[in-house]
Amino acid sequence: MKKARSLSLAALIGGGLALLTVGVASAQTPDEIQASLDDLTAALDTMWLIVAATLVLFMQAGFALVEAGFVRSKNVTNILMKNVLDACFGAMVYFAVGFGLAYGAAEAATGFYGSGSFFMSGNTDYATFFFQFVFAATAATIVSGAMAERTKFSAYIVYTVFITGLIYPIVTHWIWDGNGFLTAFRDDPMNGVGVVDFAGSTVVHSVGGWAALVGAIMVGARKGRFVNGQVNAFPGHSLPLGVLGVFILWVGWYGFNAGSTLGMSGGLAEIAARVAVTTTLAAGAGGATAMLLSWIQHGKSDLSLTLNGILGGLVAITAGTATLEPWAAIVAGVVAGFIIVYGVALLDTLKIDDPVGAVPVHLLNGIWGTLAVGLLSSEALMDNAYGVTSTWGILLGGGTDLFVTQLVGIAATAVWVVLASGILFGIIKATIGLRVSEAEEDAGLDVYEHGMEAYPEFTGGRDPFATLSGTGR
Amino acid sequence: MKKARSLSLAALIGGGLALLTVGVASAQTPDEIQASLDDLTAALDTMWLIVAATLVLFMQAGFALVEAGFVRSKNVTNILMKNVLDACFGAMVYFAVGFGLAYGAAEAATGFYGSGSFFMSGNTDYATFFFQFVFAATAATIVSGAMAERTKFSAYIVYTVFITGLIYPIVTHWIWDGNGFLTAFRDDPMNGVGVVDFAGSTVVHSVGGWAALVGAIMVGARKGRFVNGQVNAFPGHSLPLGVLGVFILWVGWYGFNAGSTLGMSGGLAEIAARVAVTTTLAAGAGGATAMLLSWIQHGKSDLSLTLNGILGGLVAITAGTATLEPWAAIVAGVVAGFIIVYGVALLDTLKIDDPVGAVPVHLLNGIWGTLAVGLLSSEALMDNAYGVTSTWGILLGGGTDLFVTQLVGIAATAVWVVLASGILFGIIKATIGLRVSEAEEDAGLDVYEHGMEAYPEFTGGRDPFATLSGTGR
Amino acid sequence: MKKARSLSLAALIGGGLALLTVGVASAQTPDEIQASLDDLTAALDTMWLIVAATLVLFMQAGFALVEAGFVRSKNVTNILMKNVLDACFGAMVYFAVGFGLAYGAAEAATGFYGSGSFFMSGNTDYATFFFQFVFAATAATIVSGAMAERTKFSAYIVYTVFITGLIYPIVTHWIWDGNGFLTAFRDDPMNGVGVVDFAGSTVVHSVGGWAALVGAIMVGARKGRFVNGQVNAFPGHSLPLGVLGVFILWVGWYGFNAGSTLGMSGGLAEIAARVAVTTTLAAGAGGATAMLLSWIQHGKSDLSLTLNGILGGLVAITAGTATLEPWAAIVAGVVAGFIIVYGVALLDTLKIDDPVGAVPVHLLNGIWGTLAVGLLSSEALMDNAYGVTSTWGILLGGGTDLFVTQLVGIAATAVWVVLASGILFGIIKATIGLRVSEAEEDAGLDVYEHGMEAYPEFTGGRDPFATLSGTGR
Amino acid sequence: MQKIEAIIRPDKLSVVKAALEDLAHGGMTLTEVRGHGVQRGVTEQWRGRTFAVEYLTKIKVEMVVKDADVDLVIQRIVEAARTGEVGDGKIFVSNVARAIRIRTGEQDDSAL
Amino acid sequence: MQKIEAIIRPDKLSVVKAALEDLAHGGMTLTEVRGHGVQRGVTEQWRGRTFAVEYLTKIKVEMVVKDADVDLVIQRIVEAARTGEVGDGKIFVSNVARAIRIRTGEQDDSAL
Amino acid sequence: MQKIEAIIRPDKLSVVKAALEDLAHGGMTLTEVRGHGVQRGVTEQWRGRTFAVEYLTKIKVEMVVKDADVDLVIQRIVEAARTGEVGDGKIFVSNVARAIRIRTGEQDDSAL
Ligand SMILES: Nc1ncnc2c1ncn2[C@@H]1O[C@H](COP(=O)(O)OP(=O)(O)O)[C@@H](O)[C@H]1O
Ligand SMILES: Nc1ncnc2c1ncn2[C@@H]1O[C@H](COP(=O)(O)OP(=O)(O)O)[C@@H](O)[C@H]1O
Ligand SMILES: Nc1ncnc2c1ncn2[C@@H]1O[C@H](COP(=O)(O)OP(=O)(O)O)[C@@H](O)[C@H]1O
Repeated sequence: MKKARSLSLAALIGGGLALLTVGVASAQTPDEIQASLDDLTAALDTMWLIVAATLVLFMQAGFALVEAGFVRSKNVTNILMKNVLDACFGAMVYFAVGFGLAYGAAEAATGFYGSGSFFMSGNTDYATFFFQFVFAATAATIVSGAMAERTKFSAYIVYTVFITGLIYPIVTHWIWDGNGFLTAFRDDPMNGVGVVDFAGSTVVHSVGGWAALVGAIMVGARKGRFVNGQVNAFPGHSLPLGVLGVFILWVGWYGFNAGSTLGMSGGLAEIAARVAVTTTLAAGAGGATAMLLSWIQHGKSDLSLTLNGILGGLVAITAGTATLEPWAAIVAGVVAGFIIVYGVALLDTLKIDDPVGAVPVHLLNGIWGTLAVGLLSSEALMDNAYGVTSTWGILLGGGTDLFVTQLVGIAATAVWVVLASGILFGIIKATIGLRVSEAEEDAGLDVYEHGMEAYPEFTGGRDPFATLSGTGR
Repeated sequence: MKKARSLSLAALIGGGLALLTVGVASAQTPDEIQASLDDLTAALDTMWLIVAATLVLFMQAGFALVEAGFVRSKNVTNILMKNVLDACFGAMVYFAVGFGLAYGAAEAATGFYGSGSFFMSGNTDYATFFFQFVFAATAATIVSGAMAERTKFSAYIVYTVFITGLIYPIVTHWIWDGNGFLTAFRDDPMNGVGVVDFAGSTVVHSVGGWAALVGAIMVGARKGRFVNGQVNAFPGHSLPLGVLGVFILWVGWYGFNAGSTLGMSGGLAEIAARVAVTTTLAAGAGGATAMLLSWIQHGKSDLSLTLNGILGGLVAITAGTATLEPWAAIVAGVVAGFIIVYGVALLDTLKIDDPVGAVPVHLLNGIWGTLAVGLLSSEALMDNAYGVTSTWGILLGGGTDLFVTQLVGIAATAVWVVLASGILFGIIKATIGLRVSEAEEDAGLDVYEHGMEAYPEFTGGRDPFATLSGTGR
Repeated sequence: MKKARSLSLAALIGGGLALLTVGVASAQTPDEIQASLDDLTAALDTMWLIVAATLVLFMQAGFALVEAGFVRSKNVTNILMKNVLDACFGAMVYFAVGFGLAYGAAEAATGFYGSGSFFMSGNTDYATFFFQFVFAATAATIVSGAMAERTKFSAYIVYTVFITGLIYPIVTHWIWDGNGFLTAFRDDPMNGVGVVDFAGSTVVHSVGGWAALVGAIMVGARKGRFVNGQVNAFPGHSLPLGVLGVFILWVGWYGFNAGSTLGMSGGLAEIAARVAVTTTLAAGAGGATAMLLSWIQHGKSDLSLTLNGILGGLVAITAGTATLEPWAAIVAGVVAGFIIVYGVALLDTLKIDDPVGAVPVHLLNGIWGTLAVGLLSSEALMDNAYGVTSTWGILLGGGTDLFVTQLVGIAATAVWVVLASGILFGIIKATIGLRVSEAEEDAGLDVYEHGMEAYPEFTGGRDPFATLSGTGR
Repeated sequence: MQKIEAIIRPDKLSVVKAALEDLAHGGMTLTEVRGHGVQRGVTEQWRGRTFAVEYLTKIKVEMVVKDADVDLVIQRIVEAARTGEVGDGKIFVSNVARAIRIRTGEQDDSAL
Repeated sequence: MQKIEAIIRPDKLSVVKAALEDLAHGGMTLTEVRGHGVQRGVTEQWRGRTFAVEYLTKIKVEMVVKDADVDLVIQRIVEAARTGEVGDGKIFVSNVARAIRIRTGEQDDSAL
Repeated sequence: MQKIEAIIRPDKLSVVKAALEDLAHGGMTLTEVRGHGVQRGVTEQWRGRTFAVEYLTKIKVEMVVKDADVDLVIQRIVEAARTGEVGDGKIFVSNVARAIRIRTGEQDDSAL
């Protein structure tokens, strides 16, 4: 069999004329047919996981661009570096401990944390690991945006390792692992339903969002942002980067949401298609709403809020993407647009400085999206996606069980992440320090932390000084 | 069954060790086998639609970047906003009415417009909706480029809603819906063949292109572009954005063209693979030809024309991608390159100002691509893709039936889109106005329409004035 | 049957309500079931090839951005043009001759070069052609980076045609074609194993890397780079472009590596999933290592080296991605990080000027990756992926057969590419010339070769001179 | 010799240049500057918060001309650059002691 | 009239501007420049090789003021822009022969 | 004190700087400018249409030096910046009334 496979590989590569079907032996007996069917099913589902995970990984580029576009040019190298390393360190750390804490099924595992599968030992389900890792990388990447332009690089490295390796995996275990105490996938889920968070409004976005909020508060506002009761705007240096980033995130979100079916066979394809549609509608509604609101408020439509609105809509639909009807997805997106516009203003009022809007996008809409499941999930779709017929959206007459369970999920996550990240940032602050010096903040983190400007030429567009700037030592 | 599915979901997510095949029951009876086969087939085809549609949605980023790169920096926020909103509003509008006008199959439907499926009511084919929506978004997005740098933002919102919701869906119905009066998919297609437009040279690109032409004429040229019989060039502000945009479009085009098989099973995979190859060859030929022509003409190779050439080649192969042999795809691409170089010059002569080349790329090559089907389709491939054996490319001896039908398709589309968009732009002009004031055009639309510069820092690369520009009110 | 297919097409497109399964007839006899299974298998594998190839084509954008970001702004149009044309000319040339030389299976074919399938004549395996073409485009694109900022545009066109059409296909034939004298897919592979290069550390990256090295040496260093024993740094003009490029390459690499299973059925899905994981881990390890090393060396973490480190890790895992365990992938990546940091410095010492680091990334890590297979491949995975049980990684006790074979593969490739590209660049130098004039190098290639600046506005961000720069002739 | 420094609106540059074309002036040097005068800035916004951009982009045109040409050049610039709205800019004239053409070493008036 | 040219640190611009706000000065013109003085540059790196950036970004503030205002303006700028570290910058004062307001044609002191 | 303003080719900056290194000059300020003189621009193209870029990038080097140093500095700049082709640029010299070092408050020659 293995020889056959390698031969088929050879045939496929070597003979341009070879038909692609040679891999399948002439199966005729019922058992052989069944084996073929099983193989095709596994192949199809695995392919979907790989394709979806690749799309989600692409979101790293989206986050990098949005964050880079929304900060000032003197801090661009720094924010890019952080986004690049979220992926690099994330891969190591999640492989070593994160995945095991989330999904390890060894004896030691409880409803509160997983155990086993550290370093993938004894586990060969690589497709699942790959898919779960890209989600972990997403959660970690949310924090850097909220703490941009003033956080020490060494502090960043420490916190990103702990978020990917510890804080995020624990919540994943609770809500997505079959043993988790809050999961919908237990035999005896809480309130007969468990927390319904299809692709991670809470598990991914709120986790990142809570850590972002705690971090933004603990590191303090950027110098000059709140002065004498006045709020100063620090416009991002490049809108094209921001727009491209948002489009990449939107595209990647199909991997994030639709990919969370984890397969295509057994009717999952139908769910995946519906998920793609609700995702699209919520994104569009969020962007359109934020745009219109900004237009009404200031007489001019605000692209930066529109971009935040799209992301807000996407986060808001993430939990309920499989259980909300399309019309409900639009409702979720419209509310998300409002949350963005007023949430951004609220943070200013509270003097919390979040340069890229990570808190309104990921935390506030992560909470809203999780609640929206409890409010708007349809009876038929709760049955279709979760096999639950006892409760559905409160506003559609499905009773309070689902809604209350969602609240518990939100609260449990809040307590854990706020505590854990509060301690984490507190220790960092007390030891290596969380914030750069004033001089460094003035000059920009790029030169002090990395000795490297994002656009080293004089004008960004042409460099008469280039011959000079390169005088070697 | 639903319980089983949800359990399989739980197993997949929860147990890192669970095999991916658990979703399929041990089917042994012939009926069970058949059910498994049907499920796998549906899953495979749906997956292809979702993946392809995601690639096409990514083209929105491509359009945004090409258009942004090809305009002056003072109008970049504006053009980005338009591209972002094409997707946002497009999703709402196409969901509400567009899809129903295109594919609604209710009694009220005729060969001229569809009816039913508004708001997806009574229709659960979400994969098809998702795929069709991304095409609609593409058609709408073409117009903003041709009218860039001087069109009012409010006017834009109105026209984009009507193009996505009305003008485009009607043509889709004619040519792609099984009931359309021009379609190849009727039982009794026109001339025994119907209009052959595999992925939309006419349906998508010409529709966008005609509206772009009408819009560009009605809004008038940018100030200073045609002065005293002299044509002034307004170079785009960023070639890297333009190049990235073109690459993204090229990549997305595999979703656009190959995805238009709408499935992979039943031999469609073979067609999809050939489509990918003809798409590649036409793109390459278009780019290479435009580059060489520009080099011959001016002694220097022109990257902006090369980029237009690639897009022209892609548009030109879109109709015939499944029925042209690879060599014919190269011919289509070479001609597209000529059309770009001379088409761009022609518009200048006619004093029609199209900042990004939308008319040569989408309209002229959309027409050429549709005609190329009538000229160059091979006998074998017309049979293979459409089951038509009575007519094929005129130059290959396939008679005039196909060619004449293509002409009818082009003409019908021209009449409808020119009339409808002429009326639309006329009403806008007479009411809210189509064009910004001269002062606004001078200063750039970004500041006046959005109060937001794309690169707010002084040099685009470093901002010594940053502390000032953020003085809040 | 063809009619049926076209009808199914019509049904799919036309009827929004049509189920996606209609394409499959009600197969009940064993033969019909077998036919359905074969069709599904072919469809699944073809789909994987198309999706993977599309991801690899996207890498063209990644290369374009990395190279553009790493050069000075005065040469950006030129480097973008080259990357665009690699894809355009590459498609033509590989279609005409390259594919035939690589995989042509006509009588005239030997172990040293293929023959037949020129212009795809007599070959309808379009999926394979598409997949192989995108690899060819990758190999060609590596060279332009190493020779950036001083190479004549006409010289570039000549060499890129020969690399895609001749130099690269020959090595592909040797190692990947079933007839190649070094291939693992022969019946009697060298040392019972043949060269194990799963996705092309040698076939693609070393080939591009050797040509890049020869080209960089023959064209000479950029003016001012090495002066009086001093090495001057020429910082790239835009790190955001570089970072985005690297993320795009990373994403595309899943097509490159996982796609090299060439299918999903018959157990290949399992390999593809593992490949995705080893690819991720090596990329992360390469980036993290290069970052830490640069931090240790200069006290500041260097983003440009981190980016090179990620790419180095990806190249290093390319050969062994299917036969290295995850831990070994991390080892490969860590070593790759060291190779990048010290390789970049080594080139400076040798006064070889490689603006983007193509030689350390593609050549040195291509060699390392190929050797890593011989050192670290596990017994089980050599069997699983290649059906070879006689030899595996030397460090794991698998004997010397594999390692020696890898050395032979590296050496044969080195000899051929260095000779062939040496002659090629020599002839170009003697005829049309390889290098631009000093005046052109000073002013930048953009204005002299293309008459087009990448950022024509004064500041890159706002253009007070725009009204002037457009005075037509 | 006198140096004439005119700070004008960016979109008036082409008009000013055309107005000076027929004069036998030797050259000019342009700089992008940001100015602040009677004219106040525009209001922009960022994520829902408006702010004033207090410095507006202007072009500084510098020309060193013979004493005899000063009045004519000033007159031409004023005519070409005027719109009558605030923000039209200013012209400053100062004395230049020496001028040297690097290429030839020519000095003073003949260097212009 | 005198032209005051102050070369200052970019991050001192807002302070300098605030310090001059209450003076009845007519306007100012800003240019981004790169400077080199006692202060030496920073060290940057690119792909493992460090290099000195010898010119640092500074802002040149130009104000043409009445002779009577010169001392006060200079004093205010010096106070506002000083940190005491190298790189604080310099102020140069030179004579301006004429000033014209383009919008109105007003001349000299009344044009400022 | 005199202000020496040299408008030179961008690629001559490093040579000019090297030529002045050993002089005890206190500093210099650089500005990117666009110039227009005897030298005409280059031809560029955009989507098939050629156009003249009439202003070329130049660097303006400003140095305020003691009266005694003026001739030497000029001579060094001329030698370093000359290629003999049109476009080499010009040097203008004008009088400076006062100089102040912000950091210390030193005045005039000792402030340079
Ligand atoms: N006293 C001054 N010193 C230096 N520059 C000035 C001065 N007054 C005005 N300017 C420059 O001239 C520009 C136009 O000034 P403004 O007062 O707006 O013109 P107007 O008087 O025509 O309305 C300002 O933006 C500034 O750059
Ligand atoms: N003689 C000079 N001519 C022109 N510009 C000068 C001169 N001396 C200093 N500068 C400018 O002033 C800036 C600050 O000078 P520096 O000597 O670093 O200040 P400080 O004396 O306060 O340390 C320099 O960067 C340069 O732009
Ligand atoms: N009269 C002038 N006033 C101000 N700047 C000038 C003047 N003449 C020349 N320049 C500047 O000097 C630069 C070089 O002038 P150009 O006449 O081309 O030099 P050359 O005489 O060496 O050929 C111009 O680009 C312009 O910036």
